[in-house]
Amino acid sequence: MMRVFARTPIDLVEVRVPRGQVYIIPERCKGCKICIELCPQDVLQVSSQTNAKGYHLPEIAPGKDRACVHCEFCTVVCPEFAIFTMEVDE
Amino acid sequence: MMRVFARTPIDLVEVRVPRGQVYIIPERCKGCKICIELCPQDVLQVSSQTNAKGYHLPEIAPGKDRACVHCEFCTVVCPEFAIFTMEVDE
Amino acid sequence: MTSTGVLVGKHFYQGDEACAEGAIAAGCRFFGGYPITPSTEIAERLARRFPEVGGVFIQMEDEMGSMAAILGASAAGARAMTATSGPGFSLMMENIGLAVMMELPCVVVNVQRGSPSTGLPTLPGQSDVMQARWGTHGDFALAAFSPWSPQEMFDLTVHAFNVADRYRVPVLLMADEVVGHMVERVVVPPEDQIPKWERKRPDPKRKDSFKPFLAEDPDLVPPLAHAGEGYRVHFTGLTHDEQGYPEMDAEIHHRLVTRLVEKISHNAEKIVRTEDHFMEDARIVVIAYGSTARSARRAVKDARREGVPVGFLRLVSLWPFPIKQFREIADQVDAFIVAEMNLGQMALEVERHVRRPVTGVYHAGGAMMPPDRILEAIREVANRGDTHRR
Amino acid sequence: MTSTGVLVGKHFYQGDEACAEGAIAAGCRFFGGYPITPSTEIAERLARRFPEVGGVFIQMEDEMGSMAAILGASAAGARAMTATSGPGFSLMMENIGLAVMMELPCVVVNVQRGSPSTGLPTLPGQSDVMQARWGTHGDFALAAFSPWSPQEMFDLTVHAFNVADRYRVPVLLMADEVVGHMVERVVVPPEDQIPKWERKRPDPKRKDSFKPFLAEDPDLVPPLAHAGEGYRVHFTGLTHDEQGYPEMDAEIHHRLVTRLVEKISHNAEKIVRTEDHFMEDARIVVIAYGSTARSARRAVKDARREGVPVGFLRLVSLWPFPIKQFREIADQVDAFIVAEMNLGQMALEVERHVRRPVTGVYHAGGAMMPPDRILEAIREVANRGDTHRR
Amino acid sequence: MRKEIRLAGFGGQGIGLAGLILGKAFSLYDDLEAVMTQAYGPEARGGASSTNLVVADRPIDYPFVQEADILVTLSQEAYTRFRPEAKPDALVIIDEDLVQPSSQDTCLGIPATKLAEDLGRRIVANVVMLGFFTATAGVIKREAVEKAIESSVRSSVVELNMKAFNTGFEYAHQTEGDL
Amino acid sequence: MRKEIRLAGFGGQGIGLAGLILGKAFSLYDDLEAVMTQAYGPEARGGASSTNLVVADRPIDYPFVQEADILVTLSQEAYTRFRPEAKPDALVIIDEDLVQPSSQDTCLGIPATKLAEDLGRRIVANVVMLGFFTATAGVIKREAVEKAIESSVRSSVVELNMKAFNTGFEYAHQTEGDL
Amino acid sequence: MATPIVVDSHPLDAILRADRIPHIWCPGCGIGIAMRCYAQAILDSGIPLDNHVVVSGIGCSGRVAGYMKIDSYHTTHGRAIPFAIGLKLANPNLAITVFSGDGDLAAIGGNHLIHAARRNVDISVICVNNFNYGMTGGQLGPTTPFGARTSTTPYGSPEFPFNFPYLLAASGANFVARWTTIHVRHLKRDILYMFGKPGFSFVEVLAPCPVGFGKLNYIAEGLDEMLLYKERCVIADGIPLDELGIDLRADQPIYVGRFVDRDLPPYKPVRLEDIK
Amino acid sequence: MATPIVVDSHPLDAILRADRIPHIWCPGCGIGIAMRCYAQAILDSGIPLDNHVVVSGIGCSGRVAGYMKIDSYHTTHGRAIPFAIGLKLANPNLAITVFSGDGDLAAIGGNHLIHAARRNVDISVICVNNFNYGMTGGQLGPTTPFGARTSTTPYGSPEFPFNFPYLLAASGANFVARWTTIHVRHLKRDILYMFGKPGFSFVEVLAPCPVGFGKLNYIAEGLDEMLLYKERCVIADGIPLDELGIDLRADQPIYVGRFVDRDLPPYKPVRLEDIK
Ligand SMILES: Cc1ncc(C[n+]2csc(CCOP(=O)(O)OP(=O)(O)O)c2C)c(N)n1
Ligand SMILES: Cc1ncc(C[n+]2csc(CCOP(=O)(O)OP(=O)(O)O)c2C)c(N)n1
Ligand code: SF4
Ligand code: SF4
Ligand code: SF4
Ligand code: SF4
Repeated sequence: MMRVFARTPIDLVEVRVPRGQVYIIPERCKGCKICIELCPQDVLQVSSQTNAKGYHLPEIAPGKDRACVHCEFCTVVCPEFAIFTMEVDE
Repeated sequence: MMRVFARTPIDLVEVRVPRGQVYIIPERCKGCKICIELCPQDVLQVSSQTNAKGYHLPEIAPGKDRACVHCEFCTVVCPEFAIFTMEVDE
Repeated sequence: MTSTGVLVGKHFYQGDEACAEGAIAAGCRFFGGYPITPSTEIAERLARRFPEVGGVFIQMEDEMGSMAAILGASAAGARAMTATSGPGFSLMMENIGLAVMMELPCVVVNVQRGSPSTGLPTLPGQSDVMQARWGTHGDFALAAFSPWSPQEMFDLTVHAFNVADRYRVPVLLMADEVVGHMVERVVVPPEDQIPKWERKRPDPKRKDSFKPFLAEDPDLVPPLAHAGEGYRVHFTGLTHDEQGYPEMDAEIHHRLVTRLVEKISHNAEKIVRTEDHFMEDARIVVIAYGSTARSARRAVKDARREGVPVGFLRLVSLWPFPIKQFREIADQVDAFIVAEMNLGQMALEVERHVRRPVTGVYHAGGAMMPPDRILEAIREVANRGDTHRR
Repeated sequence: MTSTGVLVGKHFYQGDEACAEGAIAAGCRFFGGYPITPSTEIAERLARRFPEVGGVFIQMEDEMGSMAAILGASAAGARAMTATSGPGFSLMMENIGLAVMMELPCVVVNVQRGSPSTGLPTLPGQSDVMQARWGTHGDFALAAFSPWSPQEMFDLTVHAFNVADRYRVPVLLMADEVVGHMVERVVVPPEDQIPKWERKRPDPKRKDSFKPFLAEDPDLVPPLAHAGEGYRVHFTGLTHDEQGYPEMDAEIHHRLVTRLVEKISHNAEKIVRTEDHFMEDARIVVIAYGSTARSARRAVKDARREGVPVGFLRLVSLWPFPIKQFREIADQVDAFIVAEMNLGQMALEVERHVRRPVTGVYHAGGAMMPPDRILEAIREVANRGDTHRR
Repeated sequence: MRKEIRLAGFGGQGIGLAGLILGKAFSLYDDLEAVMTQAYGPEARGGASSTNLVVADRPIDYPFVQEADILVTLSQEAYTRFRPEAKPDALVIIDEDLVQPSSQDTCLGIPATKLAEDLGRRIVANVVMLGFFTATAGVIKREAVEKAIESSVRSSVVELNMKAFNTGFEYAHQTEGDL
Repeated sequence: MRKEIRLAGFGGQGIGLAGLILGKAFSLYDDLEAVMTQAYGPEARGGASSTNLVVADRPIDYPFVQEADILVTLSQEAYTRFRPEAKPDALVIIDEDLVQPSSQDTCLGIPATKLAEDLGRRIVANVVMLGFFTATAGVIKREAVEKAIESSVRSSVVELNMKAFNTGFEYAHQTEGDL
Repeated sequence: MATPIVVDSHPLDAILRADRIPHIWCPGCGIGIAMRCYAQAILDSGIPLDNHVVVSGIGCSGRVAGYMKIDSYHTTHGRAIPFAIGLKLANPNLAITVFSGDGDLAAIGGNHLIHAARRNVDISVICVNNFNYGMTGGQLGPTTPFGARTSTTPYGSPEFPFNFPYLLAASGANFVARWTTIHVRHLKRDILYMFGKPGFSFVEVLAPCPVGFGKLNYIAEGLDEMLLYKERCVIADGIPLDELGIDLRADQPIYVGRFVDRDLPPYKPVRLEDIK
Repeated sequence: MATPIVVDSHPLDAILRADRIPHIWCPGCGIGIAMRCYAQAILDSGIPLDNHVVVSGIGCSGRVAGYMKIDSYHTTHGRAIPFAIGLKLANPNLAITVFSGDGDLAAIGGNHLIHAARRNVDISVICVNNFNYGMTGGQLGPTTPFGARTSTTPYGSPEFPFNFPYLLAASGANFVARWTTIHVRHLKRDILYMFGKPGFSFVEVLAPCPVGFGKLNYIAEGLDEMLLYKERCVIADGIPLDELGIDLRADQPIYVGRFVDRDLPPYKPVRLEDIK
């Protein structure tokens, strides 16, 4: 199980575009597509897979594996607390 | 008993200062003095007489017997429907 | 559709829809309401239907407003109604008292849900029936009915308007979620077969001497003058004399309140409705109302099949309580069983009017009473011979 | 004045004032109310006194708001109260149900006036006592008391807070205008002699596993955690499980509502108060409460002087109904007389619990019951030998 | 012992305060039981005002005055309205400048308002009357009423009220011969 | 005779309308009694949806389905949830493309959604299913259901729905050999 | 001749329930003056008396319904407006006036007030603002000035009052005016204007309540408050709505006048014929 | 890798009652987004979590109280504000947020709303405006645009909606803002701002209710409404309050932003020490 924690503040000194990793809690998703359509980097697309309730989850669009910039927009607009991103330490 | 009627419109053509006669229904008066103080012609004053409830009624001030101009201000500000004036046909 | 918009014929209606159609058939042309589950479909149906038939539908800002608006409409001559459920019903209580005091006819539908408080909004309950009797402050009397089917949602809505108008009293239709939401055949009779009791109206020739709260007839109901008809009436929630003028006097108060109560109790026989089955040889009688009566009838039939001499009395009206019907059977029967979707409310009334043991089959609500629970109670009572109250 | 602001000693207080002082003595420090005759003096006194003792007085925009505000204050840990009369009491009904469901202690004072509706604002009545029992939708139980003197306005206000806190329940003080407005000696005891029942509180060491609606004790009352204490509680008017989470389930509903009712009925003996006089050899018993009990006592004394073997039972608490007390005397006595300033309300309850005839001495309100009317009834019942109900 | 006392007058004459003081005197500073009641009506103010006291040596059940044993009136309207409701042989005390009793009635009179005006404050006519009542009615000890006055009025006006009380009390004794 | 019928599927598949049509068919256009009920929950929408019908030849007391005699499912979730609540030997009808029944279960299958798509409107899968139900369940006359459809849908789509009904009805007869 | 001629009836008795007068209001109370303006406007309106209906809530001001000899409804506290809406929608021929107090209309009845204004229901409202609850003995009201004393704010009110014109403009009313009991001619004129104005119209009437409010706030007599109005009122044109707050006791102008007069369409129940 | 990493909890679960999620809201409903902003603001506030309290009324939006893992009170319909006032005045250390729907706060609860604003009680209100009553299945609400269809206005609404910023400014609020569910960063910022702002503060959040409102008004999906907000919202500075009405369906700008930010003293119960 994943550890639960609060969001930690961004270090403002070092300006760089962070890379993000998308996480999902499949059983929470209701397939509203808001994350998909509003992602500024078009990282996501509708998957053909459904969860147990029959909703189509978001998945990473082809070629977008490393496109997430961790802007967290999907995190903040998902009405279901189903998707979020975490910064990838490279 | 006095006849009951609605106010009739003023004839606007003939401009003259009408003379008024003050009428009172003593048992309605509560002695608030509003008519007395607000009469533009100072026609009224507080009487030393009281009605059955003990209120001092307005009376015509000395020398003001013919001073009422039938402006009807006492009529409209009396909260008790106790006082009114009628035009005197002379 | 007839010229007045009544949809005569056979329909497959939800209970709430049937209630709305009953209102239209009764000539109701004013609805003021505030949505609340599980009564909302009544409002929704009337919002669609009233514009077709010339009725006024207004969604008010709350239930106090709804109640006040229908009283205003009633004062202007309309048959007027609102519909709600528990929380809204509680909020209507003050103005139900005003309706009583002003003697303004109106119909209030309460599609009961699991209670108290917000409770179980989408699930059934029958726990507002004592509130119907005692919910506003002061002594008063009104009429309340409890439908057990969509057909009765239609029929009793019509009856409710008739009683309201005839006795100048608010009438409550105490439905429950099961009946409100179930869909069943409803037959809408031709308009000339829909009973209509008129409001008693004053004599226009006696306008000047008219006393709006003077009941000259033995039914204790004064004629009702509507706003705009020239009677120059005064209506107040204060204690008033026969002219309608406020009077701060204990004797006038006593006389007024007593008349308000007696105009219902004295006319009870014309208002009350009950239905019974298998009573000829019954030693045990099951009493139920609303959706629970459907379970009860099934249980009684099953028990009869097992040979138990059990009868079934359905309370179609709850208030005034059918005292006469109970007096008639009180001594012929060994035991009573009252089944209701609450923790024992009408059972308290039954207890006061019969001298035999009363067994309650209660459930606080949330699901229709299972027939088997009633059947079990019948078997127990039958086996015990002598019975005692749970 | 003591450090906490209690005015210990002998006073000549109006009933309403005594109630306010009782609240202060009980540690009440929040009042949210809306003025209404004849209860306004309670608010007025607290508006003057609370600023002295650190209490919060807020005049709300209406009675719905008053009731909600005192529940919020109670949730934050305050002893909180409102005061009203019939019309406002009706408007409080919905949120009295919320108090029941959230199990938030509070005290609601109803100084009853002539009713229904606006009725007789300045004159007495006792016709809201059934509403106190049934006024909000759903099954529920609460406690209600009926003071007969300014001293009891003080004492029962203290008791009301104690019962409210101990059982997490709204408690009603059902006074009447006579008692609210009369002025009489009131003795305020030293603070250490004012009984104080504490709210049951959760164990701070078990914060994480705390279930705000789990009643582990046989009294069926769960401990109460206040806002801001770190328990992260959830309170809802919806049917909820022991954690406080909404659950749309008939069985959970039944269990919850049954506990809410039983926590009062099972603890009734600790809540209920009655007072009796001349009962040793009584063949007839007069029952009364509130100001009417003063008339009743006088009538009973007069009748005793005439040699009638009559006793007097005063209902200090109305709800829960003192069933035990009635059971004890039900069979020893030939007849009961119930005197009340309404058209027969508590008498209905008496009827259900005694097997003897019950005679009512009723008046719809507007004036204190004249002792002579009760005396007459006593004589009649005594002469009849066998009695029947009016 | 049960005595019914009614004080009546005009709104603004301090009838309520007089009743309160008297009630306190009986129930807090003497060993009697006392209940005070007032009439409440829809009219906010104006017209006849009355305060009623029932005093007894045992608990009082019925708190209202039915037939007053003592009637104190400070206005004609109050006298006219309440005299018939008092016992025929009631002790009737009047402000003799404001009330003209009926000819059959024997009353005790005091010019309470005038005496109060002499003290500089018309408003203490009620307390002047209390002094007279205390001296003449014989139902309450002087000290009890004095203590009640002290605990009922703002401290800045205690002295004035005491003076007023004394004025009324003394007036009774001065005129004793007449009583 | 008392038959309990449950239609179940996904929100948006028109389960409610199908139940209403069937209920009308029984109670208005045939001589039977019918009661329809639906489950109401706090969730506004989504998840499994079901419509329940009780049909009988005498008045129906208890209106709820307890153990379905006939279960029609248009989604896997509905099948999984409601199959256990139906009678073990219930007639189970499924959209064979959407539901994978358990191995012990013998069901009647129709690709109702596909057939509806073939008609150009996926949304009439419910009515296709009704046709199949009418043909296979043997509890209701074809004409009754047709009349019920006519009186339940907007006139502009009556034809489409009739076609859908017919498609389902015919599908049953085409595959009769397999039944 | 030193006294007026004594009579036993008044020209307006025709539309008063004269048998109930003297009314219950205190000496110097302003309600009677406002009622008089209403009565005169009715007579001047040309609308048949039988079509005029007055609806009141509870309060001293609410007693007006009991003194007007027209169809009159004295409802529950705060509910005059929805009752009036029911009357109006059930019989659109009626000229419905709600006459009530500021506590009735804006404390317990506040919700109906803003919603009726929002819907723009075609009724006229005369609101007597006497800065307190008169009937119950002078408590804090929603119009009591900050710091003013009332029986429930013996140390001064901790609350800000409503600014009616601003609140009603924001809610959606078509017409909003404010006058005082000394502006009897303007007041009557605007009541008359409201009768003819479709939609929701509202006139606030500042009126003395010497007994409930005045005596605790150094305006002991009704007459004093009348003179105060005479002195301090300013007929305001173009003053921004948010500056129309009032504090009787402060030494500031009191703005009166017509503040909103617009023609949003009044509420109409839905009728199929209007749609098709 | 084509799928996100599957996990079973969310960073915000710390202040959510995660055991109750998935929540009951429909796919595409905006309430969850508004709640997220509130949750994040709480974490960012520096105020101990134990001091945050959320109070809701009844409605879909009212269900927020049940999902926040802080002290939470899900009261009766319309009564969240007075309940919150009781909490706040009895314990002034608490940071009280009322989170509820426009129907709850402005239809049945409208009176408490304007009076709390008038008194300037120190609480923060987050009002989800989805133009209808979602919970009961999409009826007319006090915010439904004129002409819009709902289940109780099948032929189009005959009523005008409230303009919240105008109404609240007129009532007396210290802070009033409006954002939509796409303005997540502004929204969070202003919720945070409200926590620090004394007096009554109010933020209106326009949020999709595709099921109750959208589908009958050609905004079938939550996403559509999000895109509509993206397209049509204008951050408005200096637009007069009376021009802030909204009609989602009309082709007009929708103004968002901070409309009132002032510093009237917040309500304080009377204490003798403050007077002397
Ligand atoms: C439900 C309810 N609550 C309270 C009251 C008591 N009450 C009667 S009138 C009134 C206030 C009246 O104030 P306002 O409307 O300003 O009128 P005024 O008396 O000042 O003219 C109140 C609180 C009531 N009658 N009903
Ligand atoms: C007294 C009362 N009346 C009516 C209801 C029914 N009801 C529940 S929620 C609701 C409206 C909710 O609308 P809104 O506040 O806009 O919230 P939304 O569901 O749109 O988020 C209504 C009318 C109720 N619960 N209680
Ligand atoms: S926003 Fe959330 S609920 Fe919607 S599709 Fe994305 S993950 Fe699923
Ligand atoms: S205004 Fe009227 S009530 Fe007042 S003193 Fe003059 S006549 Fe009397
Ligand atoms: S209390 Fe005030 S408002 Fe009421 S009648 Fe007296 S002066 Fe008028
Ligand atoms: S009905 Fe509307 S507000 Fe409610 S959950 Fe669904 S989309 Fe959200």
